[in-house]
Amino acid sequence: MQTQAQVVPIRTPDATFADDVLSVIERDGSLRSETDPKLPQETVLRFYRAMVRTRIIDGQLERLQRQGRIGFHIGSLGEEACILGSAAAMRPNDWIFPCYREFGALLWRGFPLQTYVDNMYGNADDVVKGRQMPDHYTGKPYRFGSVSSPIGTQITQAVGFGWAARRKGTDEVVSVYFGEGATSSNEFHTGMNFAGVMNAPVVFLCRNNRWAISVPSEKQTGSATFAQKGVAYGVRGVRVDGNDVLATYKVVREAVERAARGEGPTLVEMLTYRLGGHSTSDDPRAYRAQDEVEQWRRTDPILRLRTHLEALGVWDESKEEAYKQEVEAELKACVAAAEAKAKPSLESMFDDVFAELPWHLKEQREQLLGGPRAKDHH
Amino acid sequence: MQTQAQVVPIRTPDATFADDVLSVIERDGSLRSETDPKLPQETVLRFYRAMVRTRIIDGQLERLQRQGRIGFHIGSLGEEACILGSAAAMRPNDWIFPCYREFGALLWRGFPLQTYVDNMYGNADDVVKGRQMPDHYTGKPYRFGSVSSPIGTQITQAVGFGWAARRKGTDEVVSVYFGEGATSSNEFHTGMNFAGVMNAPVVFLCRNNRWAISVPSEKQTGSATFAQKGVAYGVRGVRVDGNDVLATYKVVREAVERAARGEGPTLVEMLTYRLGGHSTSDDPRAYRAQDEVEQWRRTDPILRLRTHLEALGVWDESKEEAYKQEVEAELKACVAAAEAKAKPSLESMFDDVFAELPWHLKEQREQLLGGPRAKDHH
Amino acid sequence: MPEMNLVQAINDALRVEMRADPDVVVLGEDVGKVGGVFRVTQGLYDEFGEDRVIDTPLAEGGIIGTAVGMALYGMRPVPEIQFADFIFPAYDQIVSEVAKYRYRSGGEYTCPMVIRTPVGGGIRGGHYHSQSPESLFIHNAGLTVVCPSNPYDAKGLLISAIRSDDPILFFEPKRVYRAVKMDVPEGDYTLPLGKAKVVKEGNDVTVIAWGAMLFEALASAEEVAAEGVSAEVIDLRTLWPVDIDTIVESVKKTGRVVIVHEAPKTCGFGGELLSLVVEKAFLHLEAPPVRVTGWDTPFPYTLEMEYLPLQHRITPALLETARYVP
Amino acid sequence: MPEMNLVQAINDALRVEMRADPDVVVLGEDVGKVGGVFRVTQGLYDEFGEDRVIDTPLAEGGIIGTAVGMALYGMRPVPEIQFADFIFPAYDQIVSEVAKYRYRSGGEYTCPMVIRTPVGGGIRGGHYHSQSPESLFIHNAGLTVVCPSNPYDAKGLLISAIRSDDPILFFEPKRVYRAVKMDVPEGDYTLPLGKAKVVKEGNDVTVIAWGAMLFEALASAEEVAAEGVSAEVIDLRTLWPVDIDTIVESVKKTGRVVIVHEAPKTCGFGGELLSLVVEKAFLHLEAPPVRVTGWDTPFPYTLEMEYLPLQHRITPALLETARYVP
Ligand SMILES: Cc1ncc(C[n+]2csc(CCOP(=O)(O)OP(=O)(O)O)c2C)c(N)n1
Ligand SMILES: Cc1ncc(C[n+]2csc(CCOP(=O)(O)OP(=O)(O)O)c2C)c(N)n1
Ligand SMILES: [Mg+2]
Ligand SMILES: [Mg+2]
Repeated sequence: MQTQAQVVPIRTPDATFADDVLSVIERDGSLRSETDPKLPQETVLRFYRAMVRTRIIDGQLERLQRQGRIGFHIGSLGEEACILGSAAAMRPNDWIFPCYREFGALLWRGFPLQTYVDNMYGNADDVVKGRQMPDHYTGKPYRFGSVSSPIGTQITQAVGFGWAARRKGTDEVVSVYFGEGATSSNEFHTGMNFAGVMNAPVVFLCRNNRWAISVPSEKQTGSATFAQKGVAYGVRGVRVDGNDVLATYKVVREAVERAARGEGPTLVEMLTYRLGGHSTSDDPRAYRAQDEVEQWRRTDPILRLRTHLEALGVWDESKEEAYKQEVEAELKACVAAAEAKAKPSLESMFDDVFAELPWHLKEQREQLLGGPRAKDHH
Repeated sequence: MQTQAQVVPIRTPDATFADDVLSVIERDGSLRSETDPKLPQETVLRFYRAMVRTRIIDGQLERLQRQGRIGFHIGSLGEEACILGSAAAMRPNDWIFPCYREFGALLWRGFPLQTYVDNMYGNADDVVKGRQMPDHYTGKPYRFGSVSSPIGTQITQAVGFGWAARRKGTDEVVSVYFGEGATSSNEFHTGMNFAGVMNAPVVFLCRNNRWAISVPSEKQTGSATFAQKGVAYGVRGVRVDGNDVLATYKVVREAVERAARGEGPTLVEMLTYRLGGHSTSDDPRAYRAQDEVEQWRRTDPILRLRTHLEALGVWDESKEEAYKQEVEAELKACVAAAEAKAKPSLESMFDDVFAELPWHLKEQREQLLGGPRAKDHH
Repeated sequence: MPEMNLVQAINDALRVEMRADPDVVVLGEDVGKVGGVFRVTQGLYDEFGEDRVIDTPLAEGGIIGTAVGMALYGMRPVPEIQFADFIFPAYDQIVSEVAKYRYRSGGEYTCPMVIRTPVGGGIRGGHYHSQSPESLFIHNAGLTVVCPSNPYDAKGLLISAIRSDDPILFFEPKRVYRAVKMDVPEGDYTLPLGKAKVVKEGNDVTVIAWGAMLFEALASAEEVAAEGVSAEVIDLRTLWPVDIDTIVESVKKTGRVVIVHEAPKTCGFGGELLSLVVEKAFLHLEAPPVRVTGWDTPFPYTLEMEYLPLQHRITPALLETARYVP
Repeated sequence: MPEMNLVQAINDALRVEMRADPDVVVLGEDVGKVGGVFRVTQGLYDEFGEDRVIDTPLAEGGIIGTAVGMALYGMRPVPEIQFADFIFPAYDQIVSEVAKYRYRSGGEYTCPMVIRTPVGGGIRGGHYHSQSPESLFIHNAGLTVVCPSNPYDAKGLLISAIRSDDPILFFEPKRVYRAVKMDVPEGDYTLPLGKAKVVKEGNDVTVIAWGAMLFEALASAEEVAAEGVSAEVIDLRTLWPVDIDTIVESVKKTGRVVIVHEAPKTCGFGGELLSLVVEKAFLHLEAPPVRVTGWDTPFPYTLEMEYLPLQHRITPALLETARYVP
């Protein structure tokens, strides 16, 4: 395909982001005062710890998958700033509709780590009763949606949800995550269009991590940026340095406040990079140059924030080490507990298909319970 | 819905179109020399006659439907300029993928009127063998697509078709028609996006006739124009006065030539107005003000071109009358012939489902042929 | 009691529920000022405003997707799809999301909604205004599928459907829209989902039908009565979960069954019904169950009356089945 | 003859046809440099270039819609849908357009394409990486549906499919992808579409299966042989139009039939097969035909082996059916 002429390449990581891409944390750890959201130090430390915790969990889950102890994991290596910064920008009464890479946001919302690990094991305590793959959690009590694999379906749902929240007289705002690949989906188009027409209180959070599995963002669309797609819908579009947690916080917070005031939806393109594989099933060396990855490592969002915190003198290696050990111990305990738990019951297979069990599922349940058991081979 | 704040209203017909909307024919019939495509007079007369012919056929088919002689018609009253101008801009080796309102383009391509009328009757000579509703024709020998009811599906198809044409080494261009309502469809999004990435030689012809059945264009999208939707895909977007056949010709022709040169797709928003009902099944008085219709009648594309031709002295009332009688006679003969023709054969029901008749359709054909006939009630 | 046709009865059901429950909203293409292309939502826009009777952009996926969001938040959306033939842009939302929401969220989120849409042929609609896609939804676990044949049932079933906590496809036989009038109670009443109705009792053969074909089945039942064959006619009303007891009871009595539907035969709902009958009443069967259905072709225009399984095709099937001797 | 697994055999078929016919192009998500998430298209990008092995944007509707355009122009697109569970955004294009193009255009336009997609469970995929949606396609007139169970069949059938003038859904049982190896001829050979294969002859009961379940059926057939029951195992290979002769012949011999599939029971293809058997061989049936299928729930994760109709469920069904006495 002769795409070269048409496609304006998305900025390469080495070029400084242009002025329209908001950033806060400079390379030396100082903050740009024009854009700094000026958060209390303890809040920034909370962001940092949450990002580190997310990364540690990611690493450990990947290990567990390699060891065959869990079936799958889809992580957020390199995307912690945009995930945590945007989650933190949501007010307590706001809602988050996830894609699949935002367990960090789920935990930020107070979802117990044990419950998350139970989901990785699909055991009897898994909130979704072992019915979906790992990382397909649901968190309604935490005002958090339900992960589904089909790309984009959550986007229109978030729009209807936000519209309903406003109709019910609340000022609740809904944020919805998706990757840059998902902007090609039917649902992105329809969700953006309906949001524009319905003036829905929704913040569209596009994690532009440059890759959709093996497809680079330049092959995803002919538009120069993903934010500009808002133009097609009369929806405000903004770009932010998604490896800068403070910048992400600021931009998303503004979008949330606008939406809450009835000023309509915003599409936020968060520029970041997927440092790891797409999931534990993927080996990115098959399709991308290690060079590119190395370049992006230099903009690692955790290192960047740590530079800032160390410059302030509120963080150091010994704190880092202590915190890591704390998280690892916590996780280890959760994993041990999760592994000791039973599988979901056979009966549970037939629950929740309908509100009440219809005749045919009663029959099938009896057949299953009365019949022989499968050898548990995989 | 509090849509007011968000939706930038699309220009009202009374405001002069802004500079970015190309037009040629002035109200007094003179041509703006900066934009005039400077076509031979005979060509412009051909445009005019084709537009008048289209309108006469529309009127007569509507009458036949009212009389119960045909089942349905979907017409182009008021949209003749944008349909004929854009069709005329296609070169002989180019292809046209229709929506459902472009029989004028079909006839322009040389499709016999008799065959078109046979399609209205779904008789044995109907090119689609009486299988689809009236106005769902196909015209492959005329490099014309196949009408389908589901909104938008032709758009992605045109992109793949154009891409294939280029891959085969031709410079053929594909134009694809759809209404402004169809810009909300999945297929518009995907078609535009794929065209942008594939650099496909496609001209997207959006007839913005202000209405999608009863839904006004302001409720269709939050964007200020439909042309600007190109921005989301890196696809060039242009607006043209679609009630000006010369302007439409010029803009579409340019887009065709660009595409043929490998310079990529264009989205053309053709500003027009659906003067009649959506189809013979629709009564627009139930949802729109007669005022609005009257305002638009003043910009009638046929009157506008006639003013120009009369100013030049190449057309007058007697020519008009003679031409009308010619077309009416031609049509009358076609209708009489179509009404005299047989229905498609019973056997034909099972043809063309597969390339060859499989066992189950052989069986079903025997059942039908060997069984009793339906009373022909409707 | 006022007389109503199917359009009026459905309109009335919507009005009753919208008055009773502010969380009920209608959304779809052209449902607002004009009241839908079949006028089923006529007057609702005037009474309830554009916030509860929402003209959407032209995108079925968006209609259902936003309705899902509304339902998750606790509302009771009643989306309209203009023709069942145009439901497919929303198919992913319906089968991947709507059907699975309760299950995949472990019961945390539910997705109650009633997707209303006209189905069926016989109105000169050709390929894309005539189809009956019920089996394509029934196959997906989690969906309830309803198809009333008359105004009284339609109103009672629709009110039940709107109050149900499950997502429901509500198929409206458009050929019946204005063809059948009957007394329909004013105000609020419900009919149970999942219950078929024996519309005509008989002893020799059972006919299972629904929607517009119910009337064809009834006409055939009358026709064969003249030939001494007593047919029992069942109107399924709820297609899934189907009222298996009523079917099995009838087939045990008659030993013979004819299943009628407009959709193409292959992998249509008739195959499921036939299989259920065989599975549950094999030893009672005195003749092979028979399907009288649309042919396995796209829905044709000119020849539609030869495509549909109308009285002229049901009658011989009834006679043959009733008289079948092994 | 080289040994190949299913992935390699399909890859080889694609390569053979792409070398033979420049109009054959492959398109889909991740089919290019990385060769697909299951590596089925591996190496094709390097051999044929990005013009014939096209990484598309993430939009199944666009993959099929553009493939339709290519097919209309005379090319032979072979689109890949990454998992069958993700085919639904393209469902409208497939059922409204692909299936109907030849018919609705009176034969002027044809739409030959082979839509390849992995199906089935048993690989810890949960809801959305495990489904078997065949019946949702078979119901739509105009589609041919193929599902090979082994490398040899897969290659021969895929080459036939690419040369066919009809649109074809080519379902690849992903649980078999790397599990089965066998000798596969190099170069060009075809197997006829629409022909089933009697994989094991038997006299007491017929088992109909395809894809990954074929191996479970075979294992059960062996298991019941030890108990003196002789099962005949049919691998359908082409699901639709189905090889009715092979089925009927077998059932006439055995008088008993068990149908196995992974998809949920209700409105699955099993119901159609059961109905066909009843319609064509009623008087030969000595026992009620039985379906052993996935349950009518979404596809579960942890309990997937209890969901699937594996050997442990097929064996008792075979024994009961073979030993059934009215
Ligand atoms: C409808 C659909 N098609 C394909 C897939 C397979 N798939 C899963 S993730 C993915 C890439 C998504 O990329 P992007 O949206 O950029 O998100 P990221 O993974 O980069 O966060 C694909 C193709 C899917 N889940 N759903
Ligand atoms: C998928 C789908 N949904 C709904 C319809 C019913 N429908 C037919 S035309 C139409 C309006 C189209 O409006 P627009 O795209 O503006 O084209 P126009 O009729 O104005 O030319 C609708 C809703 C359809 N044909 N297909
Ligand atoms: Mg991405
Ligand atoms: Mg319009």
